[in-house]
Amino acid sequence: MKLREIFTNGIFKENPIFKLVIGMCPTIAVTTAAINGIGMGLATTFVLICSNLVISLLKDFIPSKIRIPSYIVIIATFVTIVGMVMEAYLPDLYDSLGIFIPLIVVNCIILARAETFASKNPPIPSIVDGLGIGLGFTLSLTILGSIRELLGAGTLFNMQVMPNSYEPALIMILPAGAFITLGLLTGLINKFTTKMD
Amino acid sequence: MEYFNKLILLFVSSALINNIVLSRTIAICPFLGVSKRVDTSLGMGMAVMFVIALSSVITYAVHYAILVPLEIEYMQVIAFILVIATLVQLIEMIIQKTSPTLYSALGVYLPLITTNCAVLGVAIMNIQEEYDLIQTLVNGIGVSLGFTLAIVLFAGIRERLELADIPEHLEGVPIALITAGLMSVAFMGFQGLIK
Amino acid sequence: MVEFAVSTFTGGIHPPYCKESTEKMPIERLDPPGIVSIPLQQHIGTPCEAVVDVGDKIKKGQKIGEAKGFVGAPIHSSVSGVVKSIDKKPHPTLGECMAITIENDGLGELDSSLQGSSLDSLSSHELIERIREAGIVGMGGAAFPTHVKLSPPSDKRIDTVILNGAECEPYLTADHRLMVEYSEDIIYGLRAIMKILDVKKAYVGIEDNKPDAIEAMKKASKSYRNIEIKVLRTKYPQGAEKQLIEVLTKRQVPSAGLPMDVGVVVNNVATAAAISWAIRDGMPLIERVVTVTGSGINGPKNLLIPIGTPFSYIVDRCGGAKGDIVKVINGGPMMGLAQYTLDVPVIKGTSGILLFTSEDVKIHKEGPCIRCAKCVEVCPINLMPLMLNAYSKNHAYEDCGRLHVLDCIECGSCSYICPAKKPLMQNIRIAKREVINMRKQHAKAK
Amino acid sequence: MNQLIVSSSPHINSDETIAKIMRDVVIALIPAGIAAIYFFGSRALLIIVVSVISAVLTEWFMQKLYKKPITLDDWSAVVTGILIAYNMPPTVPLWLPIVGSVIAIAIIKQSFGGLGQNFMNPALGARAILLACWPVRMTTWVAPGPDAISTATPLELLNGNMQEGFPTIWDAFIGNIGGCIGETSAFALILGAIYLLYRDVINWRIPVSYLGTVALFTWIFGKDGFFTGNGIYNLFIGGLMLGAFYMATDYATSPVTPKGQLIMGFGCGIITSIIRLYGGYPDGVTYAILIMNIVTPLIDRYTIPSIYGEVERNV
Amino acid sequence: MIESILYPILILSGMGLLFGVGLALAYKKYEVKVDPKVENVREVLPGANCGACGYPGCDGFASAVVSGEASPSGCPVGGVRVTEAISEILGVEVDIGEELIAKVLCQGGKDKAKDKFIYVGVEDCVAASMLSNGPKSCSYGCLGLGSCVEACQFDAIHINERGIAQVDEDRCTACGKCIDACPKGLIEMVPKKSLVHVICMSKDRGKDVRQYCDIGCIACQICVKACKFDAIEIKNNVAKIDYSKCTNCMVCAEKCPTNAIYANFERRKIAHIDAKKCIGCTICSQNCSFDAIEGERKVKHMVVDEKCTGCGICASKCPTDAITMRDR
Repeated sequence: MKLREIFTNGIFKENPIFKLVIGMCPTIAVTTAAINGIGMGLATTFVLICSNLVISLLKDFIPSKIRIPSYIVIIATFVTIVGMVMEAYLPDLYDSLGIFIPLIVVNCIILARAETFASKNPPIPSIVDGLGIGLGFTLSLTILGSIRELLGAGTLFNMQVMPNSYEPALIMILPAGAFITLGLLTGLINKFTTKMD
Repeated sequence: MEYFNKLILLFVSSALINNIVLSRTIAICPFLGVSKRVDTSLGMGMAVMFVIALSSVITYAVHYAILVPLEIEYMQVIAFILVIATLVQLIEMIIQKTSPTLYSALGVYLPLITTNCAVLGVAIMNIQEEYDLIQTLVNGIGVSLGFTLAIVLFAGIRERLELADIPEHLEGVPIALITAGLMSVAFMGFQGLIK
Repeated sequence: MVEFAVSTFTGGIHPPYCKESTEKMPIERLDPPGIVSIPLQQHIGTPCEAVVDVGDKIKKGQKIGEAKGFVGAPIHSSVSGVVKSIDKKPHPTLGECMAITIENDGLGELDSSLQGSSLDSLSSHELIERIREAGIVGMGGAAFPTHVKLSPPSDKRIDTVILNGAECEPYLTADHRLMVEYSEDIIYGLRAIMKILDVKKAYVGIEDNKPDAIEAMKKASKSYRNIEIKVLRTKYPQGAEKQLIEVLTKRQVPSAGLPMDVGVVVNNVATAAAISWAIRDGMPLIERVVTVTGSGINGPKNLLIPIGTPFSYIVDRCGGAKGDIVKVINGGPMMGLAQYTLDVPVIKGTSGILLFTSEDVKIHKEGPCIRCAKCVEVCPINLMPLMLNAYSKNHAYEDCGRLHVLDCIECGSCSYICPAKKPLMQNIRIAKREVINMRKQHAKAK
Repeated sequence: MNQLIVSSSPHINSDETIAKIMRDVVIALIPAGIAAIYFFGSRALLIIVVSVISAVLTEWFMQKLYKKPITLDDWSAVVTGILIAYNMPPTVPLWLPIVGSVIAIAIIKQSFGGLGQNFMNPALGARAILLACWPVRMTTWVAPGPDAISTATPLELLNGNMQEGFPTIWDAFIGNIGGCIGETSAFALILGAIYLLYRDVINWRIPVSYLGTVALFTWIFGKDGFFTGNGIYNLFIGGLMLGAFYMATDYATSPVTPKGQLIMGFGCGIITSIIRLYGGYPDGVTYAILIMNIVTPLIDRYTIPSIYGEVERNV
Repeated sequence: MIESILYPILILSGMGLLFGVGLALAYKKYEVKVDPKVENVREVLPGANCGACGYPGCDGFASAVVSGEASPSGCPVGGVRVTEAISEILGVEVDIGEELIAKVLCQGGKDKAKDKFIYVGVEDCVAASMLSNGPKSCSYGCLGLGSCVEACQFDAIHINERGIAQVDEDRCTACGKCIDACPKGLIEMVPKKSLVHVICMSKDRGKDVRQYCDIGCIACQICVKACKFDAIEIKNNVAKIDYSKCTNCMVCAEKCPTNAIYANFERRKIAHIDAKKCIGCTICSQNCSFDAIEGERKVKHMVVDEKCTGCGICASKCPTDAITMRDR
């Protein structure tokens, strides 16, 4: 597979949210605003790229019986680094993402890519795969975050967009709103993509 | 007595009001994945309960016995996930050996408990909220009961949805998410039970 | 008549009974047609073997088909004449079946070997033999051989005999008229059954919409203190065996069990009448009372019809068809079978012939199940018809089995009541068939 | 003779239809509507009309969208529309019932396959969502009468540790109190319920067990200690009557087994009472029914009645 | 400074070592032996979990194959490729059977066969067949209500515009689900390469068949006489082709008076003699049942195109391999 293909594959064909439906917890939880979506997405992308690289490099040295714990330790290391960096430079974002920063460790996307891609491919494609999947994830999170922010607060990236007379629908920034919006969005995308096939 | 009341409130809060799935939106993956049949989801719930109860206690010990004295709290995530991963693998081996039926019912999802955010999430929350050991245990059981409740109710609804003619493009994940959303709406009713 | 009906069973429905047009019509004897065609199989099981050949000259009442095995009843000619053919013919319940076609010579000569007798002069063993030889079967519909019913295995203690005069099916009045006009014969037959089974207690259950039948039966049974005429509340399916037993004896037949498991044997009133004729006159079962009615018939009647008479002949003799016939039913509207041709003959289990015009047959559009649970409420067996229907449609037959689909008595109450007009009964029938097949295969695999 | 029709027995059907059932529900809801107009004026009528029209239009649109047969003639969208209106305070702007109807029909009902296949009561689900979206709009009450003076509902009064200012039980019974437009008049609702019971559209199990549980529970756990609560008073206030007779009994979202229906009523009663006594919302009827809607599939699963003759065999 | 690096490393490696040893011990104690062959077989299976093999999913089939319960060719979905792969793993040589395909053996559509009544009820063949054998006057005919369509997981069977089920040959995997679904038993597995089929299952007598259907087998024996290879016999009033003897000559289909025998004439072959290789031995012309090869001894033979039926006997008999069977 060409690198370009690997890259676009992560964004469209194997979009982790809309196509593979994994990594749901942060998707539902942190997308109350578009900026949170981007922050979470980029943090995950960073971890994904690094862990994919390391695992791809180490794949021949890790015995298959203990590969899962090993992967997780590797992932956890990078998550800790991301957490520290964010806390230092982006304290507001760090606070609003809260417990979901450490929980990146157990985001199925990262482990899934490690298992299905990085452990079978050389480092360069693994990095590209991490980038593609990560950006696909970020994109989905941002879209979801934008919709929820727009309807739930009337703003987009904290700027007032909706007219002042608009009364924000608070449910959109509650978990229930996230579930329903994501469900409808996935349904819409399903309809769209099946038509294309 | 007051302490006991506090424990009860903590339990109600972690099981219903701040339901881990429907309100805190943690552990969505197994919630969506293992909820096709009531029986399996019940088994999954039990497995999670077992793992969470055990891991909360062990991570509690690891935190206060190793990380704090050595002043390396920043190692929390790595240390906890290591403990949890080991624990789950151990349980998996034991179940596979002792109860093949349970193993085949839960199938691929046993290793997935490792990546069940609830387990790590509860461990970290316990430390953040500065619970003592008993509170840790109560919280762990409350959370996992809440998880089991949510997933079993969800599975009940999904079994019924199997017989419904849902619009084609909403079948599967989309309708499951909408269902979860509506469940979350209903669970809002528990809000404010503890003032 | 001031008498309160006994308490009723749970579930059930109240369809419009539509019995007015025939309940006052006395039973008329139908003159035999020129040609009768008598199927060699009258009930589920192995067909009879023909004991006559094409060209044979036979007499009325002569045995023309011999049963194979114990669970079978012989078949007799209902006319005198010549055997024209033995071949496949349409059959009202089996679709197609081998049948003996006889050309009636119009003489009505009786077989000379038929000898009358009396109840007192025959032993119970001889009685059973006589019933078997007369080819008597249950005349309520399923046509199960009566002599088998009357020979329970020795480990079953029978203490009660029930005669079923409920006739809960709408439209049908054949049993009703029989009870009014032949009550003596019915009681005679009942006494024969009691003698055979050595039973001291007998009930006759009659729904309270037939006061004249109740009166007649009471009169006929007055001198027999161990025979009790019981008034039943009018409700469908009051005449279903299990429901009748529960109402009259407060005993519940176990799931997958038979009435004899609770010490009861149930027979239809028409069967009892046939038994009395077999004993007193030696007459085999060659004719039966049939209600011919429905909006599509000019002259609705209760007729005593020779077995093997084609429906078309009967319709002619009832003033012919009226209007645009869209449905012909063998039996009652709840459990009867729709026919695709009038060429089918009356068989031993035919209790009614209904001709429906488009006025009676409404083809409903099926709507979505709204889970109103009315089917759950009316099911006399406490099944969950809505779930069985949904599972059956999804081919989830194992779930159907788990929900006891095999206990369904196919009364059709669920389909009747359903506001969404779902074909619950049909889907349940499919599920029953598939579950039985599945279990058979399972047993074979083992 | 032309070709005959052959079909499986039974060959006759009752003349009961879905449309007739739904129409009966609409008829039963009329007295409450009249009471609403009497107490809250033409605004109530307007809300009802807007809500019904938007519900019907949404149903039509969704069925077109999903290429399903159009079944507006089954009256079910009308019922949903009326119930949504009845669950609105009289002060709401008109766009609120429209949004509510769209949510109820498009998301809660048609997404799951339409009539009979939704697991949650559309009207109540929509109400809960609106309550989460615009809590102030959904809880601004006025006293009955032409002046539209803002007031608190009796339930809010109960929760606010007030000793006085309660409407009399008679006012609560006939509906001369603040609250959603369709829920205040217990009298009108009971009138309609009697009609539904008479027409065999609903049965007694859910309403009786629901109301009984609430009365008993609120009596036992009174504010001033055990057995001091006013159970009867609790029956007539809030959305209890509307919920117990018209929404907890919703066919699609309540159990089909007799035992299950009793459990449904009991569960609703317990949750309603708990939320009323200890919860964050003044009235728990909406959430109690929604939560029991969620539990319904499991209740059905575990309360399948033992079939005829089964017990004896086990003995 | 050293401590802040040393401690984490020590702790981590200490924990890692401890858990590693623990896991290793536990592994020893709780080891479950999974035959590696099972895993290998599972790998090559399609993973559709369709159950067509009769085992609970691909996992079930894999262990059944390894334990010898199931044949390596038991996965109908995977076809030859999977069979070969499994055989390789098991180290067994299997005789790869002929590729099969499902065939609906009725062509009595709406225009050919009459209905005896109007069926009202559940749209399902099983349901309809429970009522007087279904609405079709021929009690052996296809009811066209689509029970087989629903049973097929590969979307390979459809009801055609004439109301008869039809198999899409490209999609059919010969899993056999439709065979079980058809209440009339009208679907059979036939060799994929066979081009001639008797498309009727009616066991009625010819007289009755004529009454019910314009295109049914009336057991007239014409095909039996026409077949030069003894490949057809009449059994239970219906012609039956022995596919092991059939040469796809299609003569029976030409002769059949009711068109109950169908042949794909478009794919009929024709013999071609390579003039360079032909030695004029006349073996071919002697063996040809249709007088389709002309030529004297020692003279190059010629195929009479109009007479050749493409049966291929000549090609199999030619000692110099001069004859090839070609598409027309």
